[in-house]
Amino acid sequence: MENGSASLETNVAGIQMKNPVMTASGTFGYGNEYSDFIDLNQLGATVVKGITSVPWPGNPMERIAETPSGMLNAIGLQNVGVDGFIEKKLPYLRDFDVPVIVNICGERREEYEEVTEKLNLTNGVAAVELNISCPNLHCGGMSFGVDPKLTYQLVKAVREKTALPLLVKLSPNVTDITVIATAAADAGADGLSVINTVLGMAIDVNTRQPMLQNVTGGLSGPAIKPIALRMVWQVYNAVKIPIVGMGGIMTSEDALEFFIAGASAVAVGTANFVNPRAPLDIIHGIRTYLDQNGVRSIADLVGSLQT
Amino acid sequence: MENGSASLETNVAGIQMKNPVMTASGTFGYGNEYSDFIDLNQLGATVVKGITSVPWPGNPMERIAETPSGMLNAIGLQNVGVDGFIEKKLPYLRDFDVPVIVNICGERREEYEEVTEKLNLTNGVAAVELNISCPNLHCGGMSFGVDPKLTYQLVKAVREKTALPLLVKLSPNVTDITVIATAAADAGADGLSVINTVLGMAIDVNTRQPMLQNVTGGLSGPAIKPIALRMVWQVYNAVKIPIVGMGGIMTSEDALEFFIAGASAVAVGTANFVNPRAPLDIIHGIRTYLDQNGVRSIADLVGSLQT
Amino acid sequence: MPTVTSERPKKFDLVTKILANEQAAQDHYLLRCECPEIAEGALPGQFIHVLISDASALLLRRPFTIYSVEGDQITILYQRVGAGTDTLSHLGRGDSLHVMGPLGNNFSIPPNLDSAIIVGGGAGIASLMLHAAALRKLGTRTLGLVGSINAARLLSVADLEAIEVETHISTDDGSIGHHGFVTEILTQILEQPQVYELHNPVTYACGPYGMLRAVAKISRKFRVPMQLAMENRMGCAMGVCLGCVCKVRTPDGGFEYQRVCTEGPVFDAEDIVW
Amino acid sequence: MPTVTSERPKKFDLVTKILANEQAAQDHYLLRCECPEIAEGALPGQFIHVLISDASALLLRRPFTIYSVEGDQITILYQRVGAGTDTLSHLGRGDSLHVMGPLGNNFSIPPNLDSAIIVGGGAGIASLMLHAAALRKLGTRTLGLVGSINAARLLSVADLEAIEVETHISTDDGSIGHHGFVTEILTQILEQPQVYELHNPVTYACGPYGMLRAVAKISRKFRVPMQLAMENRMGCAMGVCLGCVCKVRTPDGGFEYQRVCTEGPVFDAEDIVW
Ligand SMILES: Cc1cc2nc3c(=O)[nH]c(=O)nc-3n(C[C@H](O)[C@H](O)[C@H](O)COP(=O)(O)OP(=O)(O)OC[C@H]3O[C@@H](n4cnc5c(N)ncnc54)[C@H](O)[C@@H]3O)c2cc1C
Ligand SMILES: Cc1cc2nc3c(=O)[nH]c(=O)nc-3n(C[C@H](O)[C@H](O)[C@H](O)COP(=O)(O)OP(=O)(O)OC[C@H]3O[C@@H](n4cnc5c(N)ncnc54)[C@H](O)[C@@H]3O)c2cc1C
Ligand SMILES: Cc1cc2nc3c(=O)[nH]c(=O)nc-3n(C[C@H](O)[C@H](O)[C@H](O)COP(=O)(O)O)c2cc1C
Ligand SMILES: Cc1cc2nc3c(=O)[nH]c(=O)nc-3n(C[C@H](O)[C@H](O)[C@H](O)COP(=O)(O)O)c2cc1C
Ligand code: FES
Ligand code: FES
Repeated sequence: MENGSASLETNVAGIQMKNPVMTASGTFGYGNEYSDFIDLNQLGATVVKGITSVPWPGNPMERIAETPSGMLNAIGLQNVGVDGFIEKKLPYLRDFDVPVIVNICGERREEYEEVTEKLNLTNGVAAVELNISCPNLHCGGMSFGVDPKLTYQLVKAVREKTALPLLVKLSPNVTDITVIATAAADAGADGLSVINTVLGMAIDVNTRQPMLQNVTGGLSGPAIKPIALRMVWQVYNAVKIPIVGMGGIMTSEDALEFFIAGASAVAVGTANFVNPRAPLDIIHGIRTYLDQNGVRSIADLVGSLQT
Repeated sequence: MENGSASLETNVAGIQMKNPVMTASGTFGYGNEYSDFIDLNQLGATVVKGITSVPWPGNPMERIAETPSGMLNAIGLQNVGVDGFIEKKLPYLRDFDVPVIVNICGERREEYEEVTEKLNLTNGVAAVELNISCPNLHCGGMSFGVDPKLTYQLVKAVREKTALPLLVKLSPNVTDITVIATAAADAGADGLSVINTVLGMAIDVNTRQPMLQNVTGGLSGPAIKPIALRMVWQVYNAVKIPIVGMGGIMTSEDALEFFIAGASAVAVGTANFVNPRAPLDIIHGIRTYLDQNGVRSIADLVGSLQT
Repeated sequence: MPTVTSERPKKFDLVTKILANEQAAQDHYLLRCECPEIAEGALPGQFIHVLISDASALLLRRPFTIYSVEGDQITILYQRVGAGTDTLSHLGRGDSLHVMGPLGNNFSIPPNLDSAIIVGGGAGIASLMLHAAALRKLGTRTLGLVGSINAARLLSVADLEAIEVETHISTDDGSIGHHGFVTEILTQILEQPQVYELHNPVTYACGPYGMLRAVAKISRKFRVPMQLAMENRMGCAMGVCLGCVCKVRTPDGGFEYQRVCTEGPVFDAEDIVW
Repeated sequence: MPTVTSERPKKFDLVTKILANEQAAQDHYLLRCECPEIAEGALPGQFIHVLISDASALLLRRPFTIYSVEGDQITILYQRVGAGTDTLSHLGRGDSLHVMGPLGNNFSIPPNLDSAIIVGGGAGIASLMLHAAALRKLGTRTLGLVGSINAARLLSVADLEAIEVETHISTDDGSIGHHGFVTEILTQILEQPQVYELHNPVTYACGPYGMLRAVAKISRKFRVPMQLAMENRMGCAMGVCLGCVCKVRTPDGGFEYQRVCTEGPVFDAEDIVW
């Protein structure tokens, strides 16, 4: 903590953090990639790329496309699998003083359970983030996150397997996100990550082919910020557990909007691709804002929207 | 039709048009506002601002806010009511050789029916666009459009009241737009307008107040184009009736993406605010593309996505 | 007092080149460009709608009042407040600009008006300059009350004095002129109009919402007619989006939302519901 | 053939100023800027990731290979193909640019290499120039096959000849050099390597996907080792988004998706699954 300045320390869903700024899953690798640019110890937490029970090859290319103030991705959860993660990726991260949150995904409930149990037995995992909202899987993924009953069952099953703090990552591709949020909270989630990407599409008019080989993909970046903020505010008014807000956060002003709407922490995603120092710039900007506005702790800002 | 060039003429849902480019409801007033800039006769059709049974005052200000590549609005359907429309607005439009599509909205089914019946008795209405997707009404509006049963009932009721071509305008704020699209088609809609605005929000971090007095509003503009395109493609694969595609169309390339995804016509909305000649520029660009690519009519392009 | 004229000049949508874009005070700039079509018809209080950059994350145009007209050229005076005006301030001679205008209604001058007070808060003075010139051309005695945060941001005093408007300066920090608000000067003047050689003056004002409300209250108290220019957030500026409305009293005792871009930006202060 | 070096220079994320940005051929530009940190370590085939404008609708950075290094300065050679490169082409001396690099792996030179052929299609030649210079520095006989749409878009011939690379030109319309594709010239050369004084040459290629596939097929047919630089669409360019992958054979006979930004951009042609 800097001398005389507001406290950014916070505990969200049982995750103790120096500050409320994380890096979002799938946008910051496994921590080592950005080591030339950023000191991991300065982050509030880091959420790693989605992990599954076995390694996944991912989707064929093209996997990404740019859209106005946004980008589409259909990576298809390429990852080394939970064993590969524990063996090859986690040791690097364990050397830092930063909570590691492991984003997990699967096609069936059993897979989620299996991955969770392996993480239980591992040192250096601060929390599990249950990805029930990946738009790029044909079965599993988002299909859980758009159905309150399936959400409840899955969260409950994983909850019973672990004492680790459990975040559930919600899909924005739903009619009423508060229904899903409530189901996840009722099933024992410690916190909610809001939001994953919005399902979108782009076409190359010259070839008349989709820009993504998978046809559709997940929209992220500033374009979705208004949608993400609205959902954070809706969820904040519907459930009592804390929210990690994300979706289009590029600057500290963006992050502050999320706190005011009701997020207890934020995650920075696509912004990392544009500015690898974005999370640090955002932490700095939040501190300045709190100081300038006489706000003593970040908690005082959470949900402070004047309506 | 220009000499030797592709035909842009089209009939969509029973609306005969010189070209497949409309102006979207709420973004082009009642035709006269842009008369210094644009010759109405060159448009494929014009859709007027949402009309209700009685005049509505609309929401208090602030009603709009800019977001990255987008804007939020919470106008609250300020309008002169159906009688005022017929008396004061329609006569101007009737003097042009352009189909006038009347966007109608209400809080209860009876209101939709009442407005429809009045339009039946009026000269100069080419079609009705049923707005079941306005995100800025507390009851009615979007609440119809997110429920397939309510959609079916409302569309059926209005269908029974009128022989005018009937478009139903869908909300993107749903888990599965094909379910609503199918309900509307089954109830007798002649075509579907896809999409209305996406529910969003923005906050002024200095005042900690929402940027819109209504707190949330509808997101439009390029930011939502990937979402709109994805929904057009989904609906195209789910129902047989034609689609009017819209959401973030600024250029002819944008419009072409919608045709390729499955739209039979497109509507230009927010772009009008930035460039009042946008609809004409888009018509011109479509013609050039068809000519250059040896496409003989716009129908040959509809749904031509190579997956 | 007659309401604003209804004869409006034709609107144009042009691409023009910037001739000059220079700092006028701290955070404030004067931008000049050639727009014969707009220059020809523009009335005092009318504005242009400017597309600051193509293909950019800034989707909407930005409205600015026409500050002055010289031959074929128009000038705007703008404050750098956000991303749009910041980008604008970095453009220079030769850069192109999409400009739509002239838009909106205009200030009006009652027949045989003897004297007038213009009250500009911050960049609000930009909306009043062309009108001040029109008043002075008719020989109307005109007082200019110019308020700003501090001396470094003070605007337009020389321009006003050049057309013989008697200026009264106030700053929030007292770094120049009266230490306090323009409203205090206005009260002082209206308490003793004869001292300032004012006979049945009309007040014209533009500035932040809070200032306008205060000025309207003062004018009302002294039964001085007042016209004000509103600066609401705008979408289309053409009357179609209904995004820019303000609450206006209707004859039946109710109210309606009127479009600042079309029914305004100039309103009779009496009609505004604050 | 040894695989690419694994010792990579440290990466930097800098804001620099453009020193020059001049047209090199129709739709192609050479942009020079001062980046001592990047210039110091850059290896042939490595690239920079460029943020073309802040606060803009163009969200992502754009990758460009380092074309040349002179002292503290680096130059890129880019083709105007879309919104990003169009915006870039309008920037000028003194404009600032965010640059990240040097990124990716690099071309490698087998010990005692006698001769080499570089094959550049369109702007693909940009990825090969620094490597051509490295080859020539070792005294390696180097042929440069340069393909373009037409004479007006022909790139880099003078730069290649200046370092004594023997250039062979082909254009799609025959407006200069061979009328046809670079692949035809390559076939002709590899059919009679002795005529061209080539002994166990290695091919290095960069260009459109279809060209690379064709060149790989020819090299394979003539059992000539080949390294190629891929130019997939990129997000992060730092190995985290997994957006830029290409399909690469694994020793077990299967395949995996490898990151062009991290495992590449240079791959052994044998490893690519087309
Ligand atoms: C009819 C009219 C005439 C005006 N004339 C002048 C003038 O002559 N000189 C001058 O300096 N300013 C004038 N303004 C205000 C000016 O339009 C805004 O300051 C400008 O649009 C802000 O753009 P921005 O991108 O820099 O700020 P943003 O980052 O968009 O916002 C910064 C602040 O400006 C406000 N604002 C944003 N967009 C608009 C908008 N479209 N309209 C109004 N306010 C907005 C926001 O609410 C916010 O408080 C006028 C406004 C209107 C409606
Ligand atoms: C490692 C690497 C090195 C490259 N080096 C050079 C070089 O030295 N000179 C050069 O002219 N070009 C080079 N390219 C290609 C260059 O990055 C693209 O042409 C550029 O990004 C297009 O941007 P745009 O906004 O103008 O085009 P867009 O409007 O974005 O797209 C136009 C076309 O460019 C392709 N494209 C768009 N974004 C990217 C991207 N991020 N990466 C690759 N292709 C893209 C699109 O698929 C489309 O076909 C390189 C690409 C890579 C991956
Ligand atoms: C390339 C990419 C890969 C992603 N991978 C994952 C993932 O594996 N698991 C997950 O839960 N979210 C994933 N996300 C979603 C982000 O974590 C985040 O929720 C989303 O991008 C919105 O935030 P942003 O707009 O700041 O990027 C991914 C996003 C991107 C852009
Ligand atoms: C200011 C504004 C007002 C609108 N009013 C209506 C309306 O009255 N009825 C309706 O069905 N849609 C309305 N819309 C939605 C548009 O018709 C269109 O569906 C949406 O804006 C997406 O298209 P765009 O991104 O091109 O603007 C409105 C949109 C805007 C921006
Ligand atoms: S700005 Fe659109 S109606 Fe005034
Ligand atoms: S561009 Fe992100 S992994 Fe290569």
